[in-house]
Amino acid sequence: MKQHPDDAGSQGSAHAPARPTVRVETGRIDMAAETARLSGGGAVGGLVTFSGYCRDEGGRLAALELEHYPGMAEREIEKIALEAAGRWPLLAVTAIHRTGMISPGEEIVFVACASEHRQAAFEAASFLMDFLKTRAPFWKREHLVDGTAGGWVESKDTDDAAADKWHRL
Amino acid sequence: MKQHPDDAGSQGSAHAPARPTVRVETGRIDMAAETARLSGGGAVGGLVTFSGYCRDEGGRLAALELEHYPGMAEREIEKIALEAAGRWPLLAVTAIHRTGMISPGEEIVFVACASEHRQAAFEAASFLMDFLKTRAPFWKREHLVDGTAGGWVESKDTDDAAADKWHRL
Amino acid sequence: MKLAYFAWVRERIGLAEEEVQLPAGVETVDDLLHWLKGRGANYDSALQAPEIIRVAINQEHVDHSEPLAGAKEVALFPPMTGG
Amino acid sequence: MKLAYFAWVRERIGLAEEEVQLPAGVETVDDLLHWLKGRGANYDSALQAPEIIRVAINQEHVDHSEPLAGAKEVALFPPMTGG
Repeated sequence: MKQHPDDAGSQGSAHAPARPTVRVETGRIDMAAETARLSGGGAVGGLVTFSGYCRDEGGRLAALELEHYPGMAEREIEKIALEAAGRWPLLAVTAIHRTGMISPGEEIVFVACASEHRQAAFEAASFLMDFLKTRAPFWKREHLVDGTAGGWVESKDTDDAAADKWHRL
Repeated sequence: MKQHPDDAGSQGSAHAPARPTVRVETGRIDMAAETARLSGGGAVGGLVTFSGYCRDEGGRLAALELEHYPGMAEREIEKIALEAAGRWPLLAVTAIHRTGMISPGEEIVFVACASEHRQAAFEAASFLMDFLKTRAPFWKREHLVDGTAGGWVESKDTDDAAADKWHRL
Repeated sequence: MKLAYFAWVRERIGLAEEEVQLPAGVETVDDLLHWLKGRGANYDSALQAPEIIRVAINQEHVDHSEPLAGAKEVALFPPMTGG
Repeated sequence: MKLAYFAWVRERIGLAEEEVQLPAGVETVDDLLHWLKGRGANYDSALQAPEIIRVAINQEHVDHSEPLAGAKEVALFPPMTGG
């Protein structure tokens, strides 16, 4: 059976869903520019952003290398963003994921949801991250400060649980 | 009986609470600078920001005027931020509120929570906004495009309900 | 004791702050609100529904049952609408 | 049919992609995983625990029970760890 983000269910709101901005890219994400673009106009009341960063794991990590499935990665993120725009009354939604080598302290992923009221923006941004973590085809591998390529990061049950909770809402 | 944000309860985590950055000011908020300051270092895994904007209310509104209780406003926001830093393992927390005349499309409030993992950052930022709305002494009045001073914005039951839900967690 | 007023409470009373001497018998926030209400049409207009007025003593939120003992500054204001 | 491999599945097999002709009887994703597993030590190493391998047909996530009919590109990869 084909699996879709639609499995998460729809609250069937009547508004026209926001057209998502979705990108997969290697360069740094200009979060100020992305944020400014979303908050323009007088309709937006609240904007929630999430930025995920490369941690240094206590100084052990030199970099994370992000591999992705070109084509499918963009499509999966777009599907997740459209699902969010269908479930909540979003005025704008952006999701950008980096690939390649990323140093500690640098951003890996950026999502932003703008809405008239804050609750929708908070929930949609959290939903977007939970589904992006479990459905978008990206994989992290560690590069260690001692010069060795460390292992592939293992997926976390807590991420699956976080995504699953939206099915019950 | 004195009321404290502590009423919301504490989950008694053992970490040293993040020292909050709290400001009340009239000028624009440099969200890029605030965000950059919080994400520095290799410990932060996730950063959630909320920006609240002045809406134009369908073109009716020329500006919002924000009045506050100097001294108490800063102290209440600081208390709320400390409460959030006690309930969630935050690495950094910032809350900035503007006062004076604010045009549609401009930000009124900015909060940001940095944590090792995303869930804490999402919950703490949402908590911060819910309590800031109901406990920090700020009041909005409308200025209309026809040149008249409109009325004071009325408080919303939904804001009280949003703050109350944290007591039940 | 200093009284401070904000937003439409300030507008209706017509003052941002004032010093008052409390008469005997005014011991709680509730007593204060009802005493003020009787001081003139402007106070009556601001305090038409005393139960919705929020009060801070020395910049801390308090219930209307709070005693005024030790209060240097009592602030009266509508429900907050910031954020 | 084109097979594409990612992350440690790619590393263990030693290929990013390949074209294969399916033998008769290989009709579902599950059939494909078990057939591949028998093609050599590198495939066996990648597919030691076939149940944890995620599969996409034509860039859509599918369950292991999905038929392969109509598949132009089948991708095999570990659970995702992006975000």
